[in-house]
Amino acid sequence: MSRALRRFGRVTEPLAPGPPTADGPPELVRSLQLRHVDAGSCNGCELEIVSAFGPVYDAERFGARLVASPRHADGVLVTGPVTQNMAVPLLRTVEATPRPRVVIAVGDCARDCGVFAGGYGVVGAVGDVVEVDTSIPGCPPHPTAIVEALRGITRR
Amino acid sequence: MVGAGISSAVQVAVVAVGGPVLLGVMRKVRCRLEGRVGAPVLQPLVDIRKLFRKERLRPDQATWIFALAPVVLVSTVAVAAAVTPLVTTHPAFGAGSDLFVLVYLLLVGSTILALAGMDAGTAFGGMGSSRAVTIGALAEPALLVSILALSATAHSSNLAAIVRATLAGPGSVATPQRLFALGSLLIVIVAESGRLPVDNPATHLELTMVHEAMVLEYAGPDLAVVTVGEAMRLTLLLGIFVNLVAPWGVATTTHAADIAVGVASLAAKVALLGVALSVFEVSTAKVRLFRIPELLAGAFVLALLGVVSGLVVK
Amino acid sequence: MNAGTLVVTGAVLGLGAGIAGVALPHRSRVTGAAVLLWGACALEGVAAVHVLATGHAVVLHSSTILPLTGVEVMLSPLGAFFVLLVALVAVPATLHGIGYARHGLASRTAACVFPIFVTSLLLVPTAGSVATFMVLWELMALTSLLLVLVGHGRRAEARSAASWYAVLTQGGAALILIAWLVLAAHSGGQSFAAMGHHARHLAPAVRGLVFVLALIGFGSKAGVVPFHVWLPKAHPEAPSPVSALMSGAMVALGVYGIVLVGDALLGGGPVWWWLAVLALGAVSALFGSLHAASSTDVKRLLAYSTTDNVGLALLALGASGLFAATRHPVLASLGLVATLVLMLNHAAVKGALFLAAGSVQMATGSSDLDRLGGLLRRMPQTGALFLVAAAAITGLPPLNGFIGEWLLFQSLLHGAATGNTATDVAVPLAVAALALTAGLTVVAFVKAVGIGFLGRPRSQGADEAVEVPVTMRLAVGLLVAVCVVFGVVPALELPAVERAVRTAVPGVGSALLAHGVDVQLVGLRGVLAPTELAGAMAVAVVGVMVLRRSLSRRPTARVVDAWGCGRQLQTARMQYTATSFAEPVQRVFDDVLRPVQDLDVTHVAESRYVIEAVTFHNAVDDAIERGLYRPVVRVVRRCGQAARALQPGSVHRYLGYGLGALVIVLAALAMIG
Amino acid sequence: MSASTYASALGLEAAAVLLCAVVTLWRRSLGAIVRALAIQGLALACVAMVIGLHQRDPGLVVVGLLVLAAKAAVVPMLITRVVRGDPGSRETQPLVNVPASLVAAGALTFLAFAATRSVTALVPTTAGRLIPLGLACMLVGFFALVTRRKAVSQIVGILLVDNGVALVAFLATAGVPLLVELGASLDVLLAVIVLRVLATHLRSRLGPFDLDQLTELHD
Repeated sequence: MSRALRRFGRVTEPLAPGPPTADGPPELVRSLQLRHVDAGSCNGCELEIVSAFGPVYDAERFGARLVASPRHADGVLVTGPVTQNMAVPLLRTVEATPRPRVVIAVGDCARDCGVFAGGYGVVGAVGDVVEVDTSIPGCPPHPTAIVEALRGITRR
Repeated sequence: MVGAGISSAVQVAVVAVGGPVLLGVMRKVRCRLEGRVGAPVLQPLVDIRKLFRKERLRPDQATWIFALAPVVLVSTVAVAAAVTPLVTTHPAFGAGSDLFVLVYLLLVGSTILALAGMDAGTAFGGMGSSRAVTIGALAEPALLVSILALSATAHSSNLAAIVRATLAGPGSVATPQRLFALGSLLIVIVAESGRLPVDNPATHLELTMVHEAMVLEYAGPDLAVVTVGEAMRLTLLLGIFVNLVAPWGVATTTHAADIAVGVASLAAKVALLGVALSVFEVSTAKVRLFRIPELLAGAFVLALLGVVSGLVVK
Repeated sequence: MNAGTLVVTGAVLGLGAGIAGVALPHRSRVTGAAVLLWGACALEGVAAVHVLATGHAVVLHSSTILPLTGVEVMLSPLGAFFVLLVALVAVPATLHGIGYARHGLASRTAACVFPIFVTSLLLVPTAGSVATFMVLWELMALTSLLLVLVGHGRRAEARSAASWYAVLTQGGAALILIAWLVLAAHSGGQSFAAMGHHARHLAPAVRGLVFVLALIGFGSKAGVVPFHVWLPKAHPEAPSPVSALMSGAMVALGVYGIVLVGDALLGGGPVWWWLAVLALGAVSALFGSLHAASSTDVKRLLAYSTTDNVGLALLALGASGLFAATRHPVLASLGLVATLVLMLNHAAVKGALFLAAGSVQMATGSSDLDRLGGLLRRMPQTGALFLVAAAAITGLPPLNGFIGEWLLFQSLLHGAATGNTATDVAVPLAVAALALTAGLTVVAFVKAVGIGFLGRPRSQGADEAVEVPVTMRLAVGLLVAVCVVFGVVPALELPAVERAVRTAVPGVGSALLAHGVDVQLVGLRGVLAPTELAGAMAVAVVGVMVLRRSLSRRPTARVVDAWGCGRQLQTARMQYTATSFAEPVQRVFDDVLRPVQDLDVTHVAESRYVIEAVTFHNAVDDAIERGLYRPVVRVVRRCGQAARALQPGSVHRYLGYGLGALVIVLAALAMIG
Repeated sequence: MSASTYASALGLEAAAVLLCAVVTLWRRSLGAIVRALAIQGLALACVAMVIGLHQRDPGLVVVGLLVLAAKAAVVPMLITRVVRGDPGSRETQPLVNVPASLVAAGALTFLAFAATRSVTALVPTTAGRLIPLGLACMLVGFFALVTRRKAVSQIVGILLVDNGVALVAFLATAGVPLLVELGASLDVLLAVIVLRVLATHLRSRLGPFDLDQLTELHD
C-alpha cells in the first residue's frame, strides 16, 4: 500500500481560482453536511457526485461531507426527476432535515425533468415537490460544477 | 487540593477540545493516505459550532431519555477525564480513579445511548443498540482481565497508582504481562470506540452500522453533544492507553509548568497513537459483524496470556 | 422489651396476619393482613438491628411448642442480617400486594397463606436447631408452592411450574435434612450451637459429605445451575409480590444456608469445597445472564437474572472460602462482605424489578416484551423506577449494584497471584466470568427497558396502559430509593454487613472497611468514593445541560416523525423486537443456548418459484432442562407405566401381594433371627 | 548481559513463542499462519541464543543459528510454496470455531501452568520458570492438529508441538545436546518434505483438499 501511495502521491486537483459567490444561510459557512436523495435518477448524476467527493475533486476540503441521515444533514442533494414513488419520501426527507437547510437540485432532470419530462411515472421536477435553494445544471453536471455550487454555500 | 482541582479542570478541557481536534487529525491522515487534501484539521470544531446553531428536533415517540442521553454521555466522560491521571498523577479525587470505576462510568454513557437508540421506535435504532451492547458485552472479559494483569505491579487497580508505579520502576515496562495486557486493551478500545475494523464511523449504509445507527435520530445541538461525547471518549481511552504504555511526561506535581509539559506530552502521545490508528484504518477493512467475536476472543486470550505470563515470569 | 420477646411477638403477629386473612371480610382482608404483617416485619427488624448493634446472638428455648424436640431460636448477627434483608423486601411487597390484590391475592387462601409465607421467611434465619429450621423451611416451601398456584392454578403452565418447583425444592430439602442428620449424629445434639462446637473436629470425609449435601440442597433453593429450572417457570406464574419475595428474599436464604453450614458451622474447609462453590457460581452467573439476555418474557428474564446474581454471590463466597483455605483472612472476609452486599442489593433491586413488572403486567395484561413498548410515556413513574432499578442491577454507578461488583472485583484482584496454584488459576477465570456476566446483564436490561418501555407500543394492551395506583408505585419507589441510597452512601449498609461477617468468620478481628464517605479497604490498596462520584456525576450532568442550553441558538425542540428513511406509515412492527435484539448474542453463543429454529417455506401450488408464506420459528428453551431433566422425567414415567401392570384391578391379585409381602417380611425376620 | 536484562529478554521471547502459537489459531488465512510460524521460529532461535550468550556456551548459540535457519527460514518457505499452490486458501471451517478455539487455548495455557508447578519448583532458574509457556505451546499445537482441517494447518500444528518441545528443552536443561536438537529438527524437516510431496501429488490428482475428505482411507 505504501508503494501505491508513493506512486500516486496527492491526486486532488488544485483549487479553482476566485472566491466563490455567497449563496446560502450564514450558519452553513465552512460546514455543510449533505444527505443525498435519488428521486428517480438514471444514476449519471450519482456517479458525478461520487466523483465530486472522491480524491480528484475532493469536495471535503471545502467543508462539505455526505452523511447517513437527514437529521445529521444541513442540506439535501436531490438527483433525477421526482417519480411517483419518491415524491413523499423526498418530502419527508426534507422535512426531517433540521433548519436552516438547503435543497440542492443536481442535474437537468432535477431542474426540469430533462428527457423524462411528461413521463407517466414522473410527478415533476424537484422544484414542484419541495422548495429548491440551488440547482446545478448539466446532464450530468461536471464534478467541478457540483463542487463550485457547494463552495458557494460553504464560502471556502 | 486547589491545584488538584485546577489540574482536573485542565484535563477535562484538554479532552473536550482535544477530542474533536483528534477526530480532525485522524480524518486528515486518512485523506492524505487516500491521496486527497481533506478537510482542515479543525473541521470537527466548525461542524460542532454549526450544529449548536441549528434547531433541535424531537421524534414524536421519544421520551426524556432521548434528550438526557447525550448529556449523560458527555458528563460521564468528563467525570472520568477529571479523575484520571492524564496530565498529572494527582488529579482531584485521584484516589477514586480506579480502572474498574472508569470502565463502569463509561458504561453508563454507552448504556443510556443504547437506550436512546431505541427511544424513537425506529428499526435501525434498535439494530444499532443491539449490536453495540453485544459488542460491549463481548469486550468486557478482555477488558477486566487485562485490568487484572495491569494491576499486578502496583497491587491496585487504581490508575494513578499504576502510572506512579510505572514511573518509579521503568524496568517493569516491557514485561510480557504488560505487553499482552496492553495489546488486549488496545483491541478493546478500538471496539468500544466504534473504529475500524469493528465499526466504520463513516459508513452510509444503515445495515452495516453499529454505532451510527443508534444516533441516527439526533440533530442540531443534541447531535453536537453526542459528537463531542464520542470524540471525548475516544481521546480519553487513547489517553489512558498512552499513559499506561509510556507515562513519561505526566506531571507529578501541580505546578503550572509541569502541567503544561503534561498537556503537551499527552497531546503528542495521543496524536501519535491517533495517526497510527488511522494509518491502520486505511489499510484494513471492516470485519463482518459475526467475525467480531473472534477479534474480541483474541483480545481475551491475550489478556489471559498476560495473567499467566505474569504468574510465570514474576 | 428484650430482643427475644420481639422475635416471638413478631412471629405471633405474622401468624395473626394469616388468621386475619381468613377471618376478615373480603374488603379489608388484604389491607388488614398487610398492616399486621408490617408490624411483624418491624418487630423482627428491630430485633435484628439490636443483635447487629450489640453483636450478641439472642437465644431462646421452648419445649412446649413443638413436641419431642422443642423450639430453639438463635438470632446471630449473620441471621439478623438476613432477617433485615427479608424485611426489606417484605414491606414493599406487601404494600404492592394491596394494589395487586385483584390479580390473585384477594382470595381467602391467598390472604391467609401469603402472611404465613412472609413470616416463615422472616423466621428461617432465626432458627437455632435442626428441627426448628426444617419446620420453618418446609413451611416456607409449602406456602410458596401454594402461592405459585394461587394466581392461575387452572392453567397447565402454572401446574407444570408448581410441580417442577415442588420436586426440586423437596429434593433439596431432603438433602439438607440428610446433611443436618449427619452433622447432628456426629456432634451429639441438634442445636446449631452444639454443632458449631463439634463440627470442626469431625473426620474430613464427613465434613465434606455434609458440605456437598448442603451445597446442593441450599443451591436448589437458591436457583443455582443446574437446579435453577424451577425459577423461570414459577416466577411468570406467581403473583408479582410473591415473585419479588421468592426471588429477592427466599433465594437469598439459600445462600444463607450455604454460609451457615460452610462458614459458621463447619468453619471453612479445604480448597476443593470452595472451588466447587466458585465453579457453581461462575456457571450459574454465565448461564443465567446468557438466558436473561435471550429471554423475551420480562418475568422469565428476571428469573434468569436471579440465577445470574446468585451465581455472582456464590462466586464471591467461593473466592472467600478459597482465600480462607489458603490463609488470607483479610481477603476471605472481603469476599464474604461482597457476598452479603451482593445479596442485599439483589434483594432490593430484584424486589423492585419484580414489583414493577407486576405493575406492568397489571396495566397491560402481558409480560411478554414483544407485546409491550412505549410504556415510559404511558406509565412515567413506574417506567422511570424500572429504569433506575435496571441500571442498578446492571451495576452502573452510582447505584448499589456497583458497590457489590466493586467489592467482588477488589477481592479477586487482590487475591490474584497469591502463590497458590488453585487460586492463581481460579481468580482470572472468575474475573472473566464476572466480566462476561456483567456485559450480558447490560444486554438483558437494555433489552428489557428499551423494548418494554421505549419506542411504540406493540399491542393494544400496551397502547391503552395507564399508570397503576399510588400504593404500587410507592412500593417500587421504596425499593428503588434503597438502591440509590445504598449506592451513594454505602456506609449505611456496610457496618451491618461487616458485623454479620465477623461472627461468621471468627478469624477477622479488626475493621475491614474504613468508612466515612469513602469505602477504603484496610490492609489492601483499594478506595472507592461513591458519594463524591455521584456528586461529580450530578454536577457534570447539570453543567452539560446548562452548557447545551446556553450554546444552542434555538433551544426549543420541534416535534417530528421518527426518521424511517422516508418511509410512510411507520408502525410498531418495524421496530426491533426482543427476539431480534437478542439475536446477535444468541448467534454468538449458539453452542450454549442451542436455540430450536425452524424455517418453513410454503410454495404456491402452481409454481415452486413463487413463495406463498415463510414461517420462522425461534425458541430458546433451557438446554439443561432439555438435556438433563427431560431424560430423567422420561425414565420415571416409563417406570410408572411399568408399575401400572401391577394394578390389574383383580382383588385376588391385591390380596396375593399382601400375602407375598407378609411372607417376605417373616422370612427376613427368620433369617436375621 | 545483566541478570535482569537476561530475565526480561528471555521472558519476552518465550512469551512471543506462545503468542505465535495462539495467533495460528486466531487467523484464518494460511499465509498469516505460516508467517506466525516463521516468527515463532525466530523467537525460539533467540531463546537459544540468549541462553547461549548468557551461559557463554557457543554450542547453544550455534544451535540457535541452526534453529533460525531451519525454523524461521527453510520450513516456512517450504510451506509457503504449498500455500502458494492454493492461492487464497483459508481455514474457513475449523472443527471448533475460532472464538472457542481461542478460549480453549487460554484454558490449555492455564492447564500447562498448573501442571508444571511442581516441575518449575525443581528448576528454579530464570529459564526454568518459563517452562509452562513451552508446554502451553505444545498443547496449542496439539489442539491445532485436532481441530484444523487444512493439511497446511496440520503441518503447522506438528511444528508448533515441535517448537514447544524445543522450547521446553532449551529452558529446562539450559542447553540440549546439539545432536539431539539437530536430529529432532531434521526429523521434522523430513516430515515436512514428505508431506509437501504428498500434498503436491494429491493436489495434482484430486484438486485442493481438506483432510476431512480423506476419511475414506480407513478401508
